[in-house]
Amino acid sequence: MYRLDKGRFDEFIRLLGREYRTYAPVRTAGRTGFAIVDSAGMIDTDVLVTDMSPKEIFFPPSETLFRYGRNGIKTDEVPERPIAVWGIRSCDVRSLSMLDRVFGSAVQMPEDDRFKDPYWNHRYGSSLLFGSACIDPSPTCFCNWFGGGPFNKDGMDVFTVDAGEYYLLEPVSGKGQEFIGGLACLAPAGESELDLVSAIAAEAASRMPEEEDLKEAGRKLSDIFDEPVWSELSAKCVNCGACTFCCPTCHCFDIQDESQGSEGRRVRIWDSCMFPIFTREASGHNPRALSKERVRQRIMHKYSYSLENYGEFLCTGCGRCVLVCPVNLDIRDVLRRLLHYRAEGKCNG
Amino acid sequence: MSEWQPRILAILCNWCSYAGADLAGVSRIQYPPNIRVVRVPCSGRVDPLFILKSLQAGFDGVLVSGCHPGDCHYISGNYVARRRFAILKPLLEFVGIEPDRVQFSWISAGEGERFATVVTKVVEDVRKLGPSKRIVKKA
Amino acid sequence: MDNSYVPIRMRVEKIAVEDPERNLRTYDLAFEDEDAGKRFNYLPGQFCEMSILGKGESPFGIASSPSEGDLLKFTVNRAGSVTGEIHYLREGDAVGIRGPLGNWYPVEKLKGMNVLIIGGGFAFTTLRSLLVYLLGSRGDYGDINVIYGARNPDLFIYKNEIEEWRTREDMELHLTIDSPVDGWSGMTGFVPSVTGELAPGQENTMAIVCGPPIMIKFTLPVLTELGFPDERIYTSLERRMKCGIGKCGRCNIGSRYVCIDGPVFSLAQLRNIPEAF
Amino acid sequence: MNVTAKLRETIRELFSADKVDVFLAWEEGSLPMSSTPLFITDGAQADRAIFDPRCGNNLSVYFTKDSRQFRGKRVGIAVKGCDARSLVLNIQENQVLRDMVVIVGVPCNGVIDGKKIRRRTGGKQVTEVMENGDSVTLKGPEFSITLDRSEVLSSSCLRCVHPDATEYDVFLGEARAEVGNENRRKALDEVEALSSAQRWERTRKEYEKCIRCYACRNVCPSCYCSECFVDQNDPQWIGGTCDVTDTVIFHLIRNLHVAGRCVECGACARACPMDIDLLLLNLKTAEEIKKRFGDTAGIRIDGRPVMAEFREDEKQEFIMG
Repeated sequence: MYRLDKGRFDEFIRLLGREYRTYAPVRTAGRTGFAIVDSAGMIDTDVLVTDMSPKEIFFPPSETLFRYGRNGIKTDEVPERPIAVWGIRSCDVRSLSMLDRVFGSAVQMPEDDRFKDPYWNHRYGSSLLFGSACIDPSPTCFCNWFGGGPFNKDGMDVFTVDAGEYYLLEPVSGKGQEFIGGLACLAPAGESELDLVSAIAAEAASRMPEEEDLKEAGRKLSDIFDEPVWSELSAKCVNCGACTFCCPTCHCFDIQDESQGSEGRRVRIWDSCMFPIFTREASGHNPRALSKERVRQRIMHKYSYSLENYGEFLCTGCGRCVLVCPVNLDIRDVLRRLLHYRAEGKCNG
Repeated sequence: MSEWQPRILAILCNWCSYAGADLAGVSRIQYPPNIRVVRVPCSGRVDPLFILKSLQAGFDGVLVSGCHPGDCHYISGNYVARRRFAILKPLLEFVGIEPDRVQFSWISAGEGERFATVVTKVVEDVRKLGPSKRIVKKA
Repeated sequence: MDNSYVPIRMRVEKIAVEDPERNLRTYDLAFEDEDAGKRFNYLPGQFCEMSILGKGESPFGIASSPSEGDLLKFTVNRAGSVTGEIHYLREGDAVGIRGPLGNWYPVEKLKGMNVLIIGGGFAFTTLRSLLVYLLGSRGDYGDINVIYGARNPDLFIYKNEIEEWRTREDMELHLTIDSPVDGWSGMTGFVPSVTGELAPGQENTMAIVCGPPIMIKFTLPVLTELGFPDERIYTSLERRMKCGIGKCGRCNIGSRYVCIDGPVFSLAQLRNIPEAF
Repeated sequence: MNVTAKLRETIRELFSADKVDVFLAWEEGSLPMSSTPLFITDGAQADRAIFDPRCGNNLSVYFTKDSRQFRGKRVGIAVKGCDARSLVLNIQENQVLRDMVVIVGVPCNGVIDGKKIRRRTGGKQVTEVMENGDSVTLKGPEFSITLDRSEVLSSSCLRCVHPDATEYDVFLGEARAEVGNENRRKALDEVEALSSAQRWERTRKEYEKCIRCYACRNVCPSCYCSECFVDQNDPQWIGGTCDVTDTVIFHLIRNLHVAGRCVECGACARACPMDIDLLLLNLKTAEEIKKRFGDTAGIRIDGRPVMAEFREDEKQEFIMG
């Protein structure tokens, strides 16, 4: 553990900026999201769950796959400096690890280069993540359902705790150790500082909600695939994409061409399984034409299919979708309802 | 480099304004060569989307012209269009698109002279504004 | 690192119009870059994303067989904006493809077995690939039976080849159309019922089915009734696709992605997927 | 009896008299100061219904969305002033049959925008919200803030001129007619004082935030095209990226599509996860329509919506002379 006095935080951020494009939570007009910072003053150090998730750093809402024109096809230059992120929460770090399961390669064929997404890999592969402990979890936090927690360090390079007057930094990966190892603005942490961290951690843990038993979730959900409960649950959903766009693990996308004359670019843009045209074929046939089918797809994808394909849930319990849903279709309630569906005795089996 | 010339898209109705443009042509009435014409069946066919899309694609101005009130080939197309334009214009002004970039007129099949005057006026208005920058999409 | 989103440049070598309404056209494409062609190794059943820069991409099953040479064959039905644009292509034009994508028909397992190929309409593309592939090393397989249905005689694709297949002695071809038409000498009736009537034996036989969803849906139970075990029935499915490499999220049926886990599935696999039919 | 109690009573009566198959109301939501739509199919569930300033959702949206789940059913619906106007518009546009709905008006003094609360607390944990006349107190484990009610009300409510239903079968109280509201002019004046270049700068900054999630469109009861123009791909009218020219065009055209049909319920702005001030354009268009054509969306139940009508002698000073 190292201690970084807040008086030297700006120096630290500037040092980081020499080697990395540094992203951190920034507040603009009341909204928070991750943006490139070059000084500590730009960073919103208080925000817990940013409005926009950090997936936008690694998988932007729209990005150019390549440009085309009379001279053929060209991909954009990859920026030299790798990405560092300061102030990313435990749940969000885990969400990036999950996305890496999708984009990094194909689980079925991990060695096959064809399934490695170059755009994701060049950003995420060389990134340095400074995760922040959550001192003050919010009532919409439920990361503990998925094996996370306010002090979970999975996927981080350096774990950081805001201890009031200073930050405590703990290297988690070799890459993290390498970066902070020799920094002059850091000092080794002492006993009292470590005790403080334990106290903060205990307090944060006490704020977490009761855990939901998700051990059998994948199977339970598959079992009720054809039950009417999906229609009941989806009745109030208006099929907007707010939940999927704010979700740190939703990654569905569309590919479109944008031309001006003979020049143009092929772009990848966020898409959503909530939209009917997402799956509609040119013939007009749509395998997920009904709202019920789309809501079911979102839930099954996150809590059942992902288990089969990646061995983990595609949800970290960050609570963003709970906050943004315009009809308050709270995913925690949805899950509880579904997982206890059989227990309620509404269907036989 | 030669002096900047405004590029104007003229969306003309088939029955009056397009014929008016035609008359200006066959009568050899001079008007600035800055317009590109798109012919539509009726000014009522003009979706504000066409106008915004033209500006986005880099046209410096858009002129929409139809039959005079009462003369619409489809009886009321231009009346409906008029309501649409009546709210489009203040809305564009409100969001900061220079009002002179989007103009409307009524030109009949017999008004070749008037067509030339209108085009000249639009080109001059847009020339004063300079190249369009605000809603133009960059590649 | 390879970039699977960037298409390979191809040249349209030959275009064949397949139907009188000119909605179905078959394109033979040649690799512009010889190396790219050498690296492109595929088997019957796989597909490609065909790319028209400025319009977008659409997935098409590969209709040629790797045993035929270097050209890739695709049959395109005009349906949406990309396919509409493909229909404007002329011989000599450039087009992009990404692939080969997806899995393939179980050609290894077919060795030494009888093969029953059942197809419908313009979905016969990858079945053509398979048939040509099998005929290319005919000695490796047992009896080859083909049932091919179309709405009317005009809508069969690869008509020249059909003539040739008809006259071959080392395979059986049964053509059927939905309802009687003057001058039609083949069978009449929908593919599922024709399959039932012909009642091909299931012994040591693998059934490969590809066609419109409704045809597949009704043919599979017929095969089951004829005694085909689920492990010896294969079918190829279709979904809207974009990336083709299991990322973009739209082509899944249950937990399986049609683009990487499919498009070819055995009925045994499909039985475990809730929304397969 | 408070409004919630009256609402529950009314719902029970409607079911016991067999007047409705389903009743649309609100119930307690899962977050502090939130509510969620409630579809009641049995009078016994009436006690779940609530009405208070949390009840922002415009329930008329459920008549027009693609599932059309209530087609053929007799539907009772609780409506605020704006929601009632949406319903009137839907009836005017033949999306809803008047005979098939029982409209229950509730007296509305404005609804609270949860996002405004979150902005004021910096996203901190709010466990309790208390209303006291014109002030609202937000409490969390380590803080308590008291705000003027106007600071947390939905922007649409601050500019509202029709707080109560104009068309109803039952009204739970005394329905007020149109009220004056100078906030409308003020909001427009603020922009109109700017130069053209400043206005564009403002527009650009606002619409750069758009992430194209279409929450605004999907919560809008007036947006019910079976295929939205942004989703058309042959031709594709506008690009799908977050390029600001595309997002501005999307919002301008959406605004024009709902011109004379937008009841300014504020659902779009409350739903926007990026906090874009979507209502300002709608306000501008509504005022322009009122000024020119003397009409307000969702007030007339007969005839056609204002933008499908015309008068021959309309003012046309914007047409070149």
